[in-house]
Amino acid sequence: MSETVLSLDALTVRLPKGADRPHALSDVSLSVASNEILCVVGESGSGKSMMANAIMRLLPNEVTIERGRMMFDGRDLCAADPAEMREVRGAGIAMIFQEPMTALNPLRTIGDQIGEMFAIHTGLSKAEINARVQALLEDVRIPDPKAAAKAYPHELSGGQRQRAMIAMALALDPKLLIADEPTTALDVTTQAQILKLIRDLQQRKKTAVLFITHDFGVVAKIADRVVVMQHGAIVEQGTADAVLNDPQHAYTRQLIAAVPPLTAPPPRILSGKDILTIDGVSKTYRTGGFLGRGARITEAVKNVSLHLPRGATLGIVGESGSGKSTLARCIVRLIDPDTGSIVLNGKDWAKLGRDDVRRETRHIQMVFQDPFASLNPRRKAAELVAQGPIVHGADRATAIAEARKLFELVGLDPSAGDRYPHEFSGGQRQRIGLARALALKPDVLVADEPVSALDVSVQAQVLRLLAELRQQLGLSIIFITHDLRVAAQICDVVAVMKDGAVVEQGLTAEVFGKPQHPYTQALLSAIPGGKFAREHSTAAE
Amino acid sequence: MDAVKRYFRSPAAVIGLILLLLVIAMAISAGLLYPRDPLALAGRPLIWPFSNPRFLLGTDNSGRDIAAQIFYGARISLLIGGVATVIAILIGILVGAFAGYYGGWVDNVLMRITEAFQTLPNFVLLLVLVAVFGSTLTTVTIAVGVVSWPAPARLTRAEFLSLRNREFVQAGKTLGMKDVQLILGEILPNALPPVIVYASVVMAVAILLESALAFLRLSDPNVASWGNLIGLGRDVLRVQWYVSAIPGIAILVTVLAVSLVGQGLNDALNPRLKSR
Amino acid sequence: MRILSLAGRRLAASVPTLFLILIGVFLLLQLAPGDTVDALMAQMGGGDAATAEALRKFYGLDLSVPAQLGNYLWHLVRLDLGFSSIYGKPVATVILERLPPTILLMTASLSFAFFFGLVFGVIASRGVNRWPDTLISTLGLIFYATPSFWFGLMAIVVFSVYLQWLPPGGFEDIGTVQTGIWRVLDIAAHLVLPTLTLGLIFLAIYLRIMRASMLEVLNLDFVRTARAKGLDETHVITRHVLRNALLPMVTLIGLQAGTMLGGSVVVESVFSLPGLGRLAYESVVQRDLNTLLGIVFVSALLVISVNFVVDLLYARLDPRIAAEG
Amino acid sequence: MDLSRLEINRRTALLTSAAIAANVINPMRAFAQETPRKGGVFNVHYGAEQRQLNPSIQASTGVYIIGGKIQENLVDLDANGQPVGVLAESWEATPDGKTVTFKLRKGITWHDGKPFTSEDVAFTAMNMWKKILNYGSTLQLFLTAVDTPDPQTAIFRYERPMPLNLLLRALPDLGYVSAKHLYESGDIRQNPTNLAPVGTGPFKFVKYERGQYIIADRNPDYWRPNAPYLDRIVWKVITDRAAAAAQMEAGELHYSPFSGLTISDMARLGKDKRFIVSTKGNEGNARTNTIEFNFRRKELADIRVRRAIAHAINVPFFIENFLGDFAKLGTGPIPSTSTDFYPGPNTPQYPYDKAKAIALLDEAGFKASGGNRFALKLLPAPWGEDISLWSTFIQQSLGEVGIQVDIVRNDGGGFLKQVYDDHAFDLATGWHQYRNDPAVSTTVWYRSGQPKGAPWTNQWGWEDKTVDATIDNAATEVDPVKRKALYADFVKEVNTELPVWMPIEQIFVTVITAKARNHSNTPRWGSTSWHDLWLSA
Repeated sequence: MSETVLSLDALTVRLPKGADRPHALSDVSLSVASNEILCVVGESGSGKSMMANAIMRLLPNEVTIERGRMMFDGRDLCAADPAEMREVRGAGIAMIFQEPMTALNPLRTIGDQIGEMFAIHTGLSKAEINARVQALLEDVRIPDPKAAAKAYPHELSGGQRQRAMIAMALALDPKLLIADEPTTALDVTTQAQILKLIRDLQQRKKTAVLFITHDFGVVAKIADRVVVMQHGAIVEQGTADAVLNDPQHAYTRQLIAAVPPLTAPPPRILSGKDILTIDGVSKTYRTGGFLGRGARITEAVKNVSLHLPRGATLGIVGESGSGKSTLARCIVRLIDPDTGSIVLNGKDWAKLGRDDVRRETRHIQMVFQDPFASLNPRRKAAELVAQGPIVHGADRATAIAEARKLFELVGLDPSAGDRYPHEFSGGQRQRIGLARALALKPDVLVADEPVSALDVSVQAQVLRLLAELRQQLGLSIIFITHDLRVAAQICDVVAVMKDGAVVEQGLTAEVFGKPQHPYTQALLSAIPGGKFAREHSTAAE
Repeated sequence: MDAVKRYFRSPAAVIGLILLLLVIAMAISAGLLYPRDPLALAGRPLIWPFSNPRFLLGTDNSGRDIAAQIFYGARISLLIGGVATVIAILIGILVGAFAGYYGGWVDNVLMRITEAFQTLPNFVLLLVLVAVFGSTLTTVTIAVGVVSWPAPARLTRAEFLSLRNREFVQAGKTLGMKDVQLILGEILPNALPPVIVYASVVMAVAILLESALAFLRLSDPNVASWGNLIGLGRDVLRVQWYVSAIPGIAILVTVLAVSLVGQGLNDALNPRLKSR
Repeated sequence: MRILSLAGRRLAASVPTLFLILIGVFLLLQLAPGDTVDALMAQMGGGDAATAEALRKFYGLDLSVPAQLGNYLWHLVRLDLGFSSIYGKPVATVILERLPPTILLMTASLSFAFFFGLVFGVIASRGVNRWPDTLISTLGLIFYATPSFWFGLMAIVVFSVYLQWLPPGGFEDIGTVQTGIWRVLDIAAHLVLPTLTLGLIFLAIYLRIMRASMLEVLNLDFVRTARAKGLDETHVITRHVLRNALLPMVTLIGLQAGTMLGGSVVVESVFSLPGLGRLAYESVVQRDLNTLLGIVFVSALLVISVNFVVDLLYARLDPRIAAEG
Repeated sequence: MDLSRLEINRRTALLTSAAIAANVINPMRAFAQETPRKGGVFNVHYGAEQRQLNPSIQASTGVYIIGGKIQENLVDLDANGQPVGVLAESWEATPDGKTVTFKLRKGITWHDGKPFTSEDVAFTAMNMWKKILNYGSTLQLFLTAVDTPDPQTAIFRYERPMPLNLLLRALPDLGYVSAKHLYESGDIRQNPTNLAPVGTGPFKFVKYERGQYIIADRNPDYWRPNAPYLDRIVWKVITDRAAAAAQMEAGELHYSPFSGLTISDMARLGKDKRFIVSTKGNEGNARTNTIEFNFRRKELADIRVRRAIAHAINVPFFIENFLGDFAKLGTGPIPSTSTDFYPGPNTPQYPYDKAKAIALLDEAGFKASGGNRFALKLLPAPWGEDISLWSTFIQQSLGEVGIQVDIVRNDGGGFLKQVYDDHAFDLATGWHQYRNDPAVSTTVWYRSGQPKGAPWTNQWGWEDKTVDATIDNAATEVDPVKRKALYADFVKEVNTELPVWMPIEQIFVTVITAKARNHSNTPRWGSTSWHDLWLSA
């Protein structure tokens, strides 16, 4: 039967002065048993990652454990000296991280880095270590383990690298595995495979897993027990079913409600006329190569044809590398498409010269993904919004006044116009981005993953704002996202892209209800907590 | 501004600032404390420092007051260092901005020229420029400036390359801004901080280059520069070593101050964008 | 091999740079007042116009500038660097004679600066903001700020005259003919002070770059992974951090080669070393255009080959480079 | 700041000339008749590398210091400055001065074993002295032929009379003989022997490492019996004067010629009993510091301005405080060390008189508006520590009387081009080398009609018929007494007109180890063959 592997008792961690709150963790008590996955869920800044680092005693030196005990294997890790901790790390408790791209040393081979675990903690010979590494790589089902061992991190995909990290973590059969948002950075299909892999290995090796995530879908898929955290404290704890279906604490309820359900709201009536038609657009990249030889050709967009009804929202979904962003940038002519036509209000955008594009660009505006990078840090908020009209000849005073009005429209305090971007939260910045796009009163708005960098609750508010504005201003929107749930909420029509081509398109309810193309089906089934999302949606209606 | 608070938190930066202000004060007060021309004959040559009340730091082998030359020398070094740095930074930004923003053959051509300047040992080029255009104060300053622009050019180009594809620049494009507006309005303000901080390194190098030129007796003789004094002191080095030692220390202190201030600025000012 | 083709391409790209430099310097020096014959006259202590005229014709200075440039490049393509008017010998032989001291001085200073820069950089980064860090950083800044000729002169006064430990100058002890190991030791003794003087400024630069690069790498994710594997701090540094931190240091070597050669002009004249640096100074003063262009050509080759080696080293260190590009 | 208020103290801290004087007077302390020690290596400081080493085609101390030990001249000077035969045993001239016959010494061989004959003398005279050798070409202008009736006799035929004492005074510097069989074919200037000289002298050339050193070893079959004493001479190339002084003290250098070290180092080593520092042995190489006026500037064309400038500079103070005992007050182009031609001090002089200078300038009509009357560009020659000190002193002194002086620095080539070719100067200052006879390299500073671009000649845009006449007559006057009188008139005339002012007279200073014997025993010892030089243990 399962016995407690790790128990935290009133763990409190103090932050250095000047941080936004005194304690990273206050009075956290929980326990993880063997052969069990405990999910710790909460928004960014809730202290969940800090807890993982506290357990491994890898906190940055200005952050200190104030009080509390961390009992593991009969020992209190708070009191353990560095030598003792080094034995625990890797052998007793293992850890995998969120960014597979940077979590491995770029200059050493995968086999070498996994082998290092054995070299540290065991006296095995070189040959034995290589054999164990091969076995581990097969365990985590990496394609062609022999080549993978000799490969460098940059030669593997994100998913393969995460598998290598898991192999490394489980090398010495640790009692406890801490997974700090291991799948957040992965595509939804790869994410599904990794979650399944962790589940199988955990059951086979009876390890205790402390799984940290912000995505309730993932919680629904693999959690045995759940801990919900807010501002460094545990607000609710219990079995997965209890917490998900009968949440006690208001914050938990609010979090679950913010998760957009998979089923689409009732379809809106769409006008017959198209405001924008895309016909046969394609774009190929030639990278590297010397004097024409040996260049690598990637066809980012292959012969895409779509149409956007006036006032409607066309969703373009697909995984990273499917070409959706390139298509979006072709539409606003940030990138020049190789072939095809883009007709907006009867004018073919693809054929316009550089100066005409600059004049006509007021009709089609774009909202960007990264709240931090999409606003010039050196300009005040009001100035950012007023930039468009000023460029197109409006005088400065009226443009700034107009900008203040737009602030109200997007739900921001007009007086905030004088502050700099770094003084706003992520959600507020996306609103400024939106205001900037609307300042030129465009006919079409292209939104490239506008909410995927935001917390779930903030995501919901911005989507609601978009829906209101669409109604109020009669906006036609092209909405690019990798998150099918978000697409289901906001899009009237949706097109699914894979490897640069549109594999399926149609009304959202039809495409999500009865997916025709196998890839769309795979996408839908890979969404974690699929049934939870569906059941929950009927409950929350 | 919290950047200012952060600057003063590091002791090294504060020391650097104090030293720099001291040198600037010396430069300003030179006219008041030593009204006479520092190159005029003030007394017997080679009087030891502190041995004669009228000459606190003694006299050099041309009978000129060393203290006066140190004060006036501060003016020259700061002037040469400052102006040469401005020239180097301006050319550097111009070349770096165009190479970084436009890329393609423009980048290739400009980079070949930058590489040519960096492959050619800069001091040899300086010698040629001075031999050709003569060694007056203006030619030496311009020559030092012209020799030190490749480094800031490379830095500006790197900044422009990374900022060019940033989303707020693409947003500017979608708003219909011309290239010039994008370069000057959007990219440059964000590319400047690291280049300005690098200016302290360029200034330090400029002062050292001028003193090396003066040491080889190729600098402007009608001007009381520290380098000239060191060069002059070279002939009496074995006995009156102070003639070279005092200006050497003055250069060391000034360059040290400039570098410390530069480092302090760098730590305090790292731009918001980059630190995320 | 991928790396060779990459570095080869870099080499090819530097040929236009080389020609750009040569033509630039050639035209620039035409503007200088006086030519090599005036310099020769100055050195000979006089001479009448007739001899001057004959000399000018002999050195081909009577041709038009484009003609002179034309035949200079034509010779250059056939690797004939022309005739040196100061030394009355082909430029190639003059430079070959002066190359060993400069190469020895540069390699010694570069390795001295790189090694100690690396060691002190690591020590400073380990104890960041504690006394070893502040001490090393301030020392670094002081070395950076010291004018090299001033340090050289003071070193001569202290070490060779006052303490009589080291020879005050020259490349080797003439007069007594030594061979084998004694000659090597003798040259080494002669190079100690010049290497220290030339290497000092570069030591300061490498020190700062290494410290900054170490601090940056220490914050990267894979270092946290290494610690999570149970590695102790020294192993984390030796096995993971050091190699990554070395990358910017290696690129710096390529950039420094040019400035180091420039620095050697001053150091060689203070320590009277018969190297390329001083030859460059003399050829500018003597208006010996062929020798100066020969030096520029050779130093450019030197810098380009150093960069070529740096590229190979960098590609070996960082597998990502060998793959794409 | 008025100079007189300065507390002038005779014995400046810099130079305790008492100690130096002792050395100057009797460098050769009376030794018991020591027997010369054979062997040993003599290390020489070689400051400025020359482009070639053959003294037959280049007359400069930089070549004599090396070539003078390997090749020999026809005639040299003995201890008291009188001509003595070297390759020539005896000589006689016809009364009309148009023919001079030299009887050559027998049994002398070149270093490569070939015999030395009159053919060598004839070839060198006609192809080197007459065509290439600087100053030689003017000296031998009227040489028509050199007959060689037998291997031991060389007869010089001149179109115009050649005063014997002028020729004999010039030959020590301009009379070095090269081997005909080595220079016959090809261009003399490009002959490789110029960098590996072959001569008849006491030392044979061994090796030349460019930028490092030159080595010459003892010539076993030298014609003087059991000479030379030294085994080897090594010339070390050291351009930095402070480094050279350091090597002297470290014992790695025995001799630094021709004021090779800095003034302060020479003074310091003078007080060190291991060294002898004196001007003895350099009387043949006297030189004067100059101020050259460019008459193309209207201010300087006015004699009153030139005189005012002369009066404004306190030369005695400058010599006393900056040059010390290595220099003395000059009285004109012919230095006092030239016993045969020195006209004595009573020629027009310009002592320091600031008031008179100001008066002269006012009289000349250049009023001092706001402190400056007018500005002048001063171009100093780039060699010589004394020149840079002197140019700074000129700048400071003229500044006191309202003439602003800007120093324009050039390197060697640049200086010669700007001053002697482009005439782009107002004042210039450098060295005038006096070579035993005014006709050799002194009168050209005043004789008009010099070709444009010829350095150290009259490029001042000034001409004076009477001075020209005096110069020409003196150059061809056979009678030594009359010749000396003519040169006395020459000095009076130029000192009144003052196209060039030569206020300071200097002799080169020798710094040599006290262990050296038979050194500095002739007026141009640095350039001689050192056949009798030896080192005590």
